[in-house]
Amino acid sequence: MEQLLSWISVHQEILYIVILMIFVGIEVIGRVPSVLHTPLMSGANAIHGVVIIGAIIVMGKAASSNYLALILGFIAVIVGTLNVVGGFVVTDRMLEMFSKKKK
Amino acid sequence: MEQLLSWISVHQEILYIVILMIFVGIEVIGRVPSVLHTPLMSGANAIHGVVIIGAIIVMGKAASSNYLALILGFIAVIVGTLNVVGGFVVTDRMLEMFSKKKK
Amino acid sequence: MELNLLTFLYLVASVTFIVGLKMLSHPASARNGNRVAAIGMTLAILGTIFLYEEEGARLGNYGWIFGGILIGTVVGTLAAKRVKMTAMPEMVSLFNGMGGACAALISLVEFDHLAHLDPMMAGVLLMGGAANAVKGFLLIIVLGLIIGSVSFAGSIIAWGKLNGSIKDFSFKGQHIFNILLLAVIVALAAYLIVFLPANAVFIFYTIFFLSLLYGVFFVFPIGGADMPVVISLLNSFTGVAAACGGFLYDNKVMLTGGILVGAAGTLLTILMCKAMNRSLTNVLIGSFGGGSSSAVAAAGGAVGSHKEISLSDTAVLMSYASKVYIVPGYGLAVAQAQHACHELEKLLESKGVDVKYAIHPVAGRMPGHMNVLLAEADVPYEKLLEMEQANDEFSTTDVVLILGANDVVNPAAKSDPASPIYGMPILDVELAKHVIVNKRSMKPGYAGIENELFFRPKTSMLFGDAKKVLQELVAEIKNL
Amino acid sequence: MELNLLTFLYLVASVTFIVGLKMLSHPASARNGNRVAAIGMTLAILGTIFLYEEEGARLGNYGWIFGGILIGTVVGTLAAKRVKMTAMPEMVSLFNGMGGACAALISLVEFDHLAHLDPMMAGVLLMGGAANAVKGFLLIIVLGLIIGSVSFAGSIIAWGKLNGSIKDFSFKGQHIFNILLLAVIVALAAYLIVFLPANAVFIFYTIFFLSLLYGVFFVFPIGGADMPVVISLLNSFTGVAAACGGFLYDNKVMLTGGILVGAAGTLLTILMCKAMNRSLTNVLIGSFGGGSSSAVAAAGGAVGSHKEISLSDTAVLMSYASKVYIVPGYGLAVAQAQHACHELEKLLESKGVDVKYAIHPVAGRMPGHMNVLLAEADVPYEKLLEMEQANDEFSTTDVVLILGANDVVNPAAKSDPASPIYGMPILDVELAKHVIVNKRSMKPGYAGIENELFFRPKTSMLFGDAKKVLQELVAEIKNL
Ligand SMILES: NC(=O)c1ccc[n+]([C@@H]2O[C@H](COP(=O)([O-])OP(=O)(O)OC[C@H]3O[C@@H](n4cnc5c(N)ncnc54)[C@H](OP(=O)(O)O)[C@@H]3O)[C@@H](O)[C@H]2O)c1
Ligand SMILES: NC(=O)c1ccc[n+]([C@@H]2O[C@H](COP(=O)([O-])OP(=O)(O)OC[C@H]3O[C@@H](n4cnc5c(N)ncnc54)[C@H](OP(=O)(O)O)[C@@H]3O)[C@@H](O)[C@H]2O)c1
Repeated sequence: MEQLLSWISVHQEILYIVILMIFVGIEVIGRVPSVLHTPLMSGANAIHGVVIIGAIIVMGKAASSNYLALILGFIAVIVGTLNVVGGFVVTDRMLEMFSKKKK
Repeated sequence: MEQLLSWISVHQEILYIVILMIFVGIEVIGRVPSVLHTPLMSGANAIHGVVIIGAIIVMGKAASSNYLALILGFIAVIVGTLNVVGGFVVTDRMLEMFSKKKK
Repeated sequence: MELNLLTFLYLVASVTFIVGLKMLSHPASARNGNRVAAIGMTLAILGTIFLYEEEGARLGNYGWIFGGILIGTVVGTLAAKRVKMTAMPEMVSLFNGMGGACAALISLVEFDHLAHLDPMMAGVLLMGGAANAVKGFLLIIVLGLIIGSVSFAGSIIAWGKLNGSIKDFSFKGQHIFNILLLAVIVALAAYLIVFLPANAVFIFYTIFFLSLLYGVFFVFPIGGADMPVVISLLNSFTGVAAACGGFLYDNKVMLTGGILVGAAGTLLTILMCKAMNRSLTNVLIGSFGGGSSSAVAAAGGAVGSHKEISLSDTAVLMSYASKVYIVPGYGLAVAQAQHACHELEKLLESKGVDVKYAIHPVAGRMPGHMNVLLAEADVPYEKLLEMEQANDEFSTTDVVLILGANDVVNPAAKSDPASPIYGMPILDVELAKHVIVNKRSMKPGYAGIENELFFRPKTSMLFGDAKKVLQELVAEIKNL
Repeated sequence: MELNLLTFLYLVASVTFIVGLKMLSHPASARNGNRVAAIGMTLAILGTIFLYEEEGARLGNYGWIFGGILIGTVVGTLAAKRVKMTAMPEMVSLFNGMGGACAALISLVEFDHLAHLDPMMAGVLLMGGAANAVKGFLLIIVLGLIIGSVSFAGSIIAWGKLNGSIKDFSFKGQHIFNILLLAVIVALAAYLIVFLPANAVFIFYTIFFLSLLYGVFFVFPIGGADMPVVISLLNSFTGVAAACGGFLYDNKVMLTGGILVGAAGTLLTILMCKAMNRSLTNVLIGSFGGGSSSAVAAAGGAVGSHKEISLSDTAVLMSYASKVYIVPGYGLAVAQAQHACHELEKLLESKGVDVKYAIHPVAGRMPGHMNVLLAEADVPYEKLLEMEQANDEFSTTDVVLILGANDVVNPAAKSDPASPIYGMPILDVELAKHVIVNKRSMKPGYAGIENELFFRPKTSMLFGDAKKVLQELVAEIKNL
């Protein structure tokens, strides 16, 4: 209990950020019309591609003798990029459909 | 410029909290029906009464010889409490009207 | 340990504020939302009193603290419980002013502390490269002072205007004066913070007084009916002032609570303006009220002649109708005629007439004004129809009785692009068979414009104070 | 300096993610929202590559990094550009899986680093009271590993199911097996973190493989048509996995971006279920698809006999109608008949028939499926009416042509409280004069239930593959 409280106290800023972000995430989505569900899912999918930053850090820190880290990191960078680039491009294509119809 | 960036960097957590809170504040209010404008204003009014915590700290820290601090602090505690208590009670009364009509 | 618990309590309180505010914005959960926030607030306050520590030292002066809280609680509760329904907006304004005052007082005391470090300590601090820290600290103190004072003074003026003890007052060039005043305040604050001059105390108090003055002049010229919008704006100011306190003490609950109200209050202010189909600048510069006479003149061309109806004719018309709609407006509130109105409604219902109320969202002088007013007279909720629903019903309605409403039934909002209320949705009372308008004269309402409806063939005027007319009407119908 | 700039860039990127997501949820701003988020992402990535420092050291291995990014960009862009409109959900699933894999790979490498500190360094760390820090670190690594792996494996299965290369597969007691599997994973993770056992590496890889296995078994039994919901859920998983990375590197943009998607994705999953009038548990346990036969049997009582209509009769009926509505459904997508459908529509229009489409929000197998499908065939946007609008129009419609839709026009949703789709709003096609249903057989649709509409007097069946039937219909009408 005491440990937990002190942990909370030490990490209070991060906790605030996480909690507020959860509220933001929920509120921002709240009013989406159902036609936009799929593009929204796809856009959110692209955003979590931010995990690629972790892959870049892993890759960039890997010692040139550490083959495991190099290879896994390289794959991580590739798949992460796939997530980001593919995600944004496919979302854009979906939304192109909608805007084309609008005009 | 450099100073600004380093300031941002040092206070990044607080900045995140402030920015996210602004988003939350805006999003949370977004869908309010106009009948609720006044109670909502009143409820928000009560919430900023949290400033009383500052008054309590001022008061509690004041040396017993520092009359200025004691007197101003005392007034601050009173007006702060007025804001909090009055705010919540008056909001509740307004909303009572609405709920009475609902049943 | 205690401090860690306090941090946790603050976190919980912040969350309750968010959740509470969210619940407050939905009718069904609003009341509980208010309670949730109140519980969080209680936690935060009690936690601060008993757990707060600074450099290992607990808070002292418990007597003063509890004394202040006791006084505040008793006075606040009594005031909030006693206030009449229709006086609630001014009460909110007063409480908001208290919050602003609290923030300003905190700044005063903290500045006093800072000033008493001088000259020795401060010199040391400044030498030690901590100058930036001191300046940052001072910046927050001064910000809290300015915003708190403006909010306090402005709220008090708003309160006075709403309860009628302060009259509108403006002079030519006041807006320019206001801007200049604000510029002086900002310049003084910048000078104080950047140069930390020797006469800092003097400058600080000058800023304080100018801020109070600015608050007064800021609210003075704004039309009394615009006060709800102004109060909402000042409300968000106080939120920001509270957030300054959060920076000052590195206190997360003050910071988050203050920012939350600052952001939500700003949006709410905008939403309120939108509901009245106006812009915030428009409200603040107050061109609306000021330009009223010219607007009347401009609309004058459309004016024809109106016809009156007698009380007995009205009585007959209404008792033999099968469906009657009542459109309440600001006049009903002014006349405090809600009880008489409810009596008329019950009487007609007992005669088999179907009576309902058509509630325009901005009828009256605050959002929900009509709902609150009629609820006070125990009018059942099912009888209150919102604008859209009511508009669907008017075509099958025999008589629409308009009680002290004007702008909300003005067809110019639909037909005249030059009208200041153009674009505002209105109640389409003209769809009904007969329209009876009760007001005291042919004078315009809030927007200061002529209402063509009064000259239309279907419309008859029933002049007089709403309460008096309603009482007589009830008597008349009983005698039929 | 560089690090401070990077912090600022991360802050900007976090804000773009929020703003982007917000814009994405409004039709008018959606496309720009996607771009805003993409710009923020680019800033964050470039910033990391060029500005990131750890203990004063910049990142190395630029060749590998740029190589990886180049490969990913080329492959990702090509894949995303080439994919057919209707195959987009599976593409999203694949990309989502890549994100999960990325998170899992990061955990693998970081664990490897941690493991190689052993035994000397780790011992020192553990002695030095830093045990808790190591455990916290390990907790995050393991969490990222589990969630990332589940998301990766699950997404690949979902992808395979959607493109048809993987078939549904389930065995009795699979749900219990799944729960047990999850329990084992959690137990192993707890053991690993709390006791830091000597065979940590072995346990870690066991957790890895079991998580992959869990991802597979989690998605396997779920009906193919529920995949969009599952993908959305896995999407939010990947968000949480990314947030773990944020904790690991104390990296705010990963943290906020991940949490944002985690929260938004969870809500989106729930909203998607709601649009289909189902609960998330219902989707995950898949009782829907499984219980289909019994549902059919139960509804069997209401079944009578249906009547068929010939192609030439249909041709005549439609050409001489003045108002025709087309209700597209999943069958139209399966048959890839959108172009043929557009052709029919143009042909009828040229004959003076007023042709529109009635789009049910959950027709097809993903939200917006019909919009995307018809847009591909260049059907103008004005011709697509949403359910509410269409329902207002049916009563003045001569012919409704249902192309491969079933559940979305099933009257049981309104009349039969026992039906699994009870409560779902449907298209009220029966208000029209004639209803023509095209499908290949009398088999039920997605919900696995009988459709009484097919047996109603107004309804005629036109059996056959949608594309073939439409082509023949066009030929027939031209020959009239
Ligand atoms: N609801 C809000 O939140 C809010 C806030 C601020 C402003 N407003 C604005 O206020 C206006 C509200 O429209 P409204 O139609 O309710 O009111 P209104 O347009 O202000 O008209 C009220 C009418 O009531 C009559 N009246 C005054 N005292 C009366 C009495 N004792 N007995 C009978 N009649 C009396 C007045 O005419 P006589 O003088 O001839 O009697 C006046 O024309 C809108 O323009 C709205 O934008 C609303
Ligand atoms: N939109 C979404 O987001 C989403 C996601 C998941 C699930 N769902 C669910 O999917 C259902 C959608 O309803 P729906 O009416 O569009 O589809 P449906 O109820 O699944 O019915 C589709 C019908 O199309 C027919 N069909 C199949 N292939 C065909 C072909 N080649 N030519 C002509 N007809 C063909 C089938 O009958 P035959 O076999 O006799 O030809 C089937 O009855 C709803 O229950 C909804 O809840 C929707």
